[in-house]
Amino acid sequence: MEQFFQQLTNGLAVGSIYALIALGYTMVYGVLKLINFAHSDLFTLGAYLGLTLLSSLLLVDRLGPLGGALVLAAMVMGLVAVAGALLDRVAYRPLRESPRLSAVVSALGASIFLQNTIMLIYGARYRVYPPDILPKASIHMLGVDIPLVRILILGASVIMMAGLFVFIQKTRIGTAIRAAAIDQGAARLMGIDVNRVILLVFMVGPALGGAAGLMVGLYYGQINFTMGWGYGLKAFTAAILGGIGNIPGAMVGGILLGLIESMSAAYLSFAWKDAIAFCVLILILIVRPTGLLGERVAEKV
Amino acid sequence: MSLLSLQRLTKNFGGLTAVSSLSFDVQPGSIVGLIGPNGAGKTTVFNLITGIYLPDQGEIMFRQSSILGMRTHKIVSLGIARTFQTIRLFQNLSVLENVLAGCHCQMRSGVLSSMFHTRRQRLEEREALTRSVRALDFVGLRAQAGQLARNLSYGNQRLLELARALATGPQLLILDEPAGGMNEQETRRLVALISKLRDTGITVLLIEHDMTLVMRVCEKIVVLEYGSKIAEGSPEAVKNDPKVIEAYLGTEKEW
Amino acid sequence: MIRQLKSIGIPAVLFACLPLFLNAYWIDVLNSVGIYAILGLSLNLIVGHTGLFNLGHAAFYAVGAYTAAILNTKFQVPVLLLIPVCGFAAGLFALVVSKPIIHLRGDYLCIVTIGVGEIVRIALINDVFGITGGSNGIFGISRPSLFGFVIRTPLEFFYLIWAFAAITVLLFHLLERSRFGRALNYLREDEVAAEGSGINTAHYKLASFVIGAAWAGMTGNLFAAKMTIISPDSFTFWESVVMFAIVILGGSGSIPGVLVGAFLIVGLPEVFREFANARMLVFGAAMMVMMVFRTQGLLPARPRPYAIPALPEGEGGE
Amino acid sequence: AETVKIGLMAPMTGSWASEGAEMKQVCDLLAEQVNAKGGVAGKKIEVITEDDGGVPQTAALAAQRLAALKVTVVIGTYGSAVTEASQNIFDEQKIIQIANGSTAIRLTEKGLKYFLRTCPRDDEQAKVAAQTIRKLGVKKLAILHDNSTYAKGLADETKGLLAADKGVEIVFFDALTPKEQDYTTVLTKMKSFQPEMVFFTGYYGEAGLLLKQAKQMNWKVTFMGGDATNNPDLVKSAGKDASAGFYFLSAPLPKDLPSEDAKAFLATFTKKYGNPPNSIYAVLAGDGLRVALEAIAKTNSTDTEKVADYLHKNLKDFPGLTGKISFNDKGDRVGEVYRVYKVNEEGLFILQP
Amino acid sequence: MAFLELADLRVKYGNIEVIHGINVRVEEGDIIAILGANGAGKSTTLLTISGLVKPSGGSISFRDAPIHRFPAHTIVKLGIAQVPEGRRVFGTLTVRENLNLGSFVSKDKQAISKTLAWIYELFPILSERREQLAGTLSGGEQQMLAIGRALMSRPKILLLDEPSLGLAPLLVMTILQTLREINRSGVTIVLVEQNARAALKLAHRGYVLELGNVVIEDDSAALIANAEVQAAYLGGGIA
Ligand SMILES: Nc1ncnc2c1ncn2[C@@H]1O[C@H](COP(=O)(O)OP(=O)(O)OP(=O)(O)O)[C@@H](O)[C@H]1O
Ligand SMILES: Nc1ncnc2c1ncn2[C@@H]1O[C@H](COP(=O)(O)OP(=O)(O)OP(=O)(O)O)[C@@H](O)[C@H]1O
Ligand SMILES: [Mg+2]
Ligand SMILES: [Mg+2]
Repeated sequence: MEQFFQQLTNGLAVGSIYALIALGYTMVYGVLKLINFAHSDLFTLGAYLGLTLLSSLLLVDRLGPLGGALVLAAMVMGLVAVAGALLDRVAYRPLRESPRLSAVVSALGASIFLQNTIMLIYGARYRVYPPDILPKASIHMLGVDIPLVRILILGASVIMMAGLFVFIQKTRIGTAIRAAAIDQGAARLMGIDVNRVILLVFMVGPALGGAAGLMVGLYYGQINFTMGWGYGLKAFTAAILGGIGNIPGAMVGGILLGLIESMSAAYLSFAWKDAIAFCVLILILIVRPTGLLGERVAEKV
Repeated sequence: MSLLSLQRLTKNFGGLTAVSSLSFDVQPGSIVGLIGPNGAGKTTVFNLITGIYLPDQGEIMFRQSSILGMRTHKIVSLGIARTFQTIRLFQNLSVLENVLAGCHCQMRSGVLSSMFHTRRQRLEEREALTRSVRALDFVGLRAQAGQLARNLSYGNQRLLELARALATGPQLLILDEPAGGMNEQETRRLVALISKLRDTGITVLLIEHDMTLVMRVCEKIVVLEYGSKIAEGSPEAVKNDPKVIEAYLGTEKEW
Repeated sequence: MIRQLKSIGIPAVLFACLPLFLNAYWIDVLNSVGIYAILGLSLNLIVGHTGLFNLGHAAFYAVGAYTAAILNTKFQVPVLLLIPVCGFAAGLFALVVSKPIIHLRGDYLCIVTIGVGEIVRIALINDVFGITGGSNGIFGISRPSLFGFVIRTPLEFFYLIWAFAAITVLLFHLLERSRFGRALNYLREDEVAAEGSGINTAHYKLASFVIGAAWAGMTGNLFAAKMTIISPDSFTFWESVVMFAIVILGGSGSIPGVLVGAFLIVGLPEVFREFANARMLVFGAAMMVMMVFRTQGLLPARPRPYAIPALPEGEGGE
Repeated sequence: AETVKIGLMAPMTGSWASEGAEMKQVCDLLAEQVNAKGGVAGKKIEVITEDDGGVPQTAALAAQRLAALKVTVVIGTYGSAVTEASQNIFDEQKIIQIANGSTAIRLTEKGLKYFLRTCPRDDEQAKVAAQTIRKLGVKKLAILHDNSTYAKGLADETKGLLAADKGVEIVFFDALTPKEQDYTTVLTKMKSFQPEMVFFTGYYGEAGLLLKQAKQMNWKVTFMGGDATNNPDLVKSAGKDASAGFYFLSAPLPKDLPSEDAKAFLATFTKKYGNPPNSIYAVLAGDGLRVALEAIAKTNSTDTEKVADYLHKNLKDFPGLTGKISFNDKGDRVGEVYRVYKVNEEGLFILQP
Repeated sequence: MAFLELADLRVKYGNIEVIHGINVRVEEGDIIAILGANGAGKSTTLLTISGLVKPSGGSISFRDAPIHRFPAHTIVKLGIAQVPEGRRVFGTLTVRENLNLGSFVSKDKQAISKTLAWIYELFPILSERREQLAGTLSGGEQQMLAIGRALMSRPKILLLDEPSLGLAPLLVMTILQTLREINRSGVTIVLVEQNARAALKLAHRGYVLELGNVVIEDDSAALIANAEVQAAYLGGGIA
């Protein structure tokens, strides 16, 4: 039983990171119907920028752990948002009117480019965050120790998800974003500046990815230029599992995927855990073809 | 013997009853109009006939046998072809290829004969081409055969949909607002086309809000409101039915 | 007909003479290009023609390669004889896995194909059924032989691989210009309208998946024969991505496009070798730039030509 | 002037790019030193690096490319599957290949005349691993690999050696997915089996995370790693307190070699690149280059047949950077190479007696 | 001083010119009807005014200021709204969200809710279905939504591309009457209609487009009387 709870918290921890990255995927997908493969590398970029800023600005020494982390997060998110906007300008905007899959290939190219840029700048070796930035405290519950950091990460994911949800569903700009997602021409006729809307999306999505990268760096301490691919694939899976384009879906998908992984690793086989996770995904999609909280289908003939 | 017979057909969407216990028959060789206010359930009826939706209740008989639950393509190959209210062409393919799609269900060649272009395959292909060009000719789009469908104007796209439906070699043609987006002259041409179709033995069931057209070509009219039939009969009778006037036609007021 | 012969035949003959002027390395690069070209063509059927977003094509490639490797090493069946068997195995596998999922739309299908690819790779690594050799893979696959002539040098493989590629091009070209090929395009464009025109969309989706997979399986055979060892490393998600990029970059639905795509995607990293460890960076940038400047792909599909028959007078019209 | 062409096939891009980069640094430096002394057999040497991307297909192309450049010897490469994709190409062209990181047993079981390696085989290492496990008195052992050819091979071999042994029970045997970051799941699972030691046969990156996360979980268990965990970065990522007490197997570190050569080389390397080599495999690549040059010098020829013969038969106890080097008929390095190291409180690697 | 003026407007799709230099003048408070056969370029003209299609030559000015280089969203802000051909409602948004988007450019909350109430009054079915996804509405319902959505911006000029398309006869009359009312309240209207008779009855002036050229331009009364127009566009007459 103790093992079960322990694995539950393990799954939640991984899942909340998947969820955070998945939010960025879903956000961009929702508007452009584009799987932004470079998202995973923006995530990596976030981790590396965090490391650079941390060691060069001595934020923690100056502002204490919590203040330092918050300022750091803001800076990383800002920088990654700019990178996202640049990426959109260079790699995606010229492809707005062209077939959807062309943009996917451009995204793949961007991903390769970014990943190798990071490698050339920071080197191919693992890089390590300075130790002991985050508090070590933990809470004892149901017979297991839950590090405070894990709760913080989960909390941060939930807060970002909720914020994003309200932003997209309830605000004027959010509705405009969704309209642009459906029919850009018609959205223009409503007076929506579609390019600005997309730019916004390409700042918010990557910023979330950057934040996730920073969290991974702070929490796990070890980062590598290829780490985005694995996380990215998982997060993309999570986004689909929840129903791509759907913000709570990304959250649910992420957490669920984390849990599936940890449970199948614990009770079946570790080596097969990813395969099992994919099998579950496929089964779910067979039953619910548009994911758990799938998009509202409104195709009428 | 009716060609198509709907029996107590019902379709709900969530809490909304779009079609409610609807029955009517279509006689072979006739032109039947289905009219009614917006949202009355007309398009839904078409979707039920062509198997896009499954009715919650009722029966659909085509040539005396049930087509309930069949997949759309099967129904098409049995002889029911349709056009769509919101145009659904293969936008990035040529006009000719759009019509060739209609010929598909009358062709037989499979993967292997397609891969090796057997003699029979080539013969069949030539036949299909001829038939397609004929259909294009019929609607007057032959000159545009090589253009991309998406570059046609709205009215011509409607005609192309008609040609594609014709190419399937239907016995029953169901048209959802075929005159939408056409001006009066074009509508008149369409009326002529539809009459000519009937003369070649094709039965037509159509939805239309252009009363000129409906009154001119239809032999029988079925009127729907809120999913139920409120009137059925000859154009004359329907036109003067107070229920229909109240629900749909309105008292004709001069402008 | 004569013009066609000229426009295809002459370049083909020139290409066939090309290896006589190249060293083994460049010939081997061409061999790689050839294998990816066939893979690209097979994926093109699924992605380009049918519009199914498949990012797990490597799975079928792997099934073919492993079928060849296992039957060859365990039962000493000559590799080339196994080509149809590999195609059959991969096709069957595709049929079984895609049947329940083929109705999924767009990106949902995409993730499922990625998933299938990953499941296959993980199964191979974990030595499923004890026959795949785990992460070591399978080694000692015998060299292929044709009529007693053993194929071993890159030059000999060049002719084997490109002959197969040529057959593929021809057959797929014919397939494209047929009822079958058109049906795939219809359902790519609009599934509801295709179904409404009397096309059995489910059937054609499956058929295109199965044929594409079978072809990838046969290519897997060639790959196994060429490498003589295979391991799960050769069938990663990255491989699927490469095949996908070949199709889209070259020109979705266009055979010449896919060929050009294969040359670029496989060839460019080789050309960029002088950039040393920046070569993938340059490659990624090149991929973006090409896509941005040729958004439809380098050689987009051209409309099929039709000889419009003359109708007898008085027919049609008003 | 004519040069002796030496190929270096290494992963310069992809997941193992850091290994490749260091292999290149080592070989370039050695070549520089040798050329400064006038080269070998009267000729300057030239090291040509080709990227294998850590992928078999790319490796096959890299091999063709090196072969086309008519190199005499190829050093490399890292992964076993990658090496395997190139073996036949070199062998058919009579080019000597000296692998530095490919430890899979079967590579030398094919009877290829021109293939040698400076790294020991998995079974060598497994022997030492089993010995150490017994010596430390471990009763319940967990073995964890990462499903790579190398790690799986080492794990399987060790398991096989211990299977006959009644004293050691293997309570857990599974693989983790490399390049992930959260291994608490697998740690939690292993912990439930209560092993006394975890033998992790994968690479240092994952090992560092395992140590760190075990510590976070308050799980006090002894960890031991294979030679792929021999990398100072391990201590960096796990932290000093988490890595203290970690055992690993490795060829002797340069600092522990009596050879002056090694010490001197190490010093020059550190001066030139700012840090000592992290990876033992990079140093093994250097040894590959050094034995090759030795054989060319001694036979005074670049005839690969002669050179290969010399390496197999006449090269005895050559003072390598990683210890004495001789090869057997198969091309495997003979002699016990492996040592046991333990990480101390300061994060230093201490040779165990 | 025209309110909206197209001067020598030319439009190309790719290399093909489909509008060959047309001149159209719209005065404030006018109702202008544009007639023409299929493919004449009516929709293209409206799209060009709205900025969704860029002209290849000529100019468009609104209150004497050129606007043809402005992006589409700016043109909406100036007060030019359009009911596009084919409705183009946002299918996966609800009816209410669609209407809200119509007032995207306006900030005055009170005015917005007043307009919304008015539209619900105009099309009661929309009020009934306010939470339904627009994509599942019937064709006619979608058309009402498209009109309602355009009205939500309280435009100065309303461009309508076949607003009666797919509407039941009863509703066509209602809508045309509504348009007249809207016009009386000060909105200028440019109407593309296939139902030429009704359109001309409503309009003050009309243009007839053929193959991208304006061939006739006159008061509507004169157009109705015009033999050519009668033959081509008014032939049948409403039964
Ligand atoms: N998939 C669906 N989900 C929910 N409601 C639907 C769906 N399809 C149709 N409806 C509703 O059912 C009713 C009937 O729709 P239908 O399209 O059949 O109307 P119609 O008679 O064709 O109208 P029109 O003349 O305007 O095209 C409408 O109120 C519509 O909103
Ligand atoms: N996107 C496009 N690309 C190329 N050609 C186009 C495009 N849209 C329209 N056309 C062509 O431009 C011409 C004018 O089209 P437009 O849609 O403006 O006509 P219309 O007068 O609105 O016709 P309808 O009454 O049928 O709607 C037509 O010949 C049409 O084929
Ligand atoms: Mg309808
Ligand atoms: Mg139009």
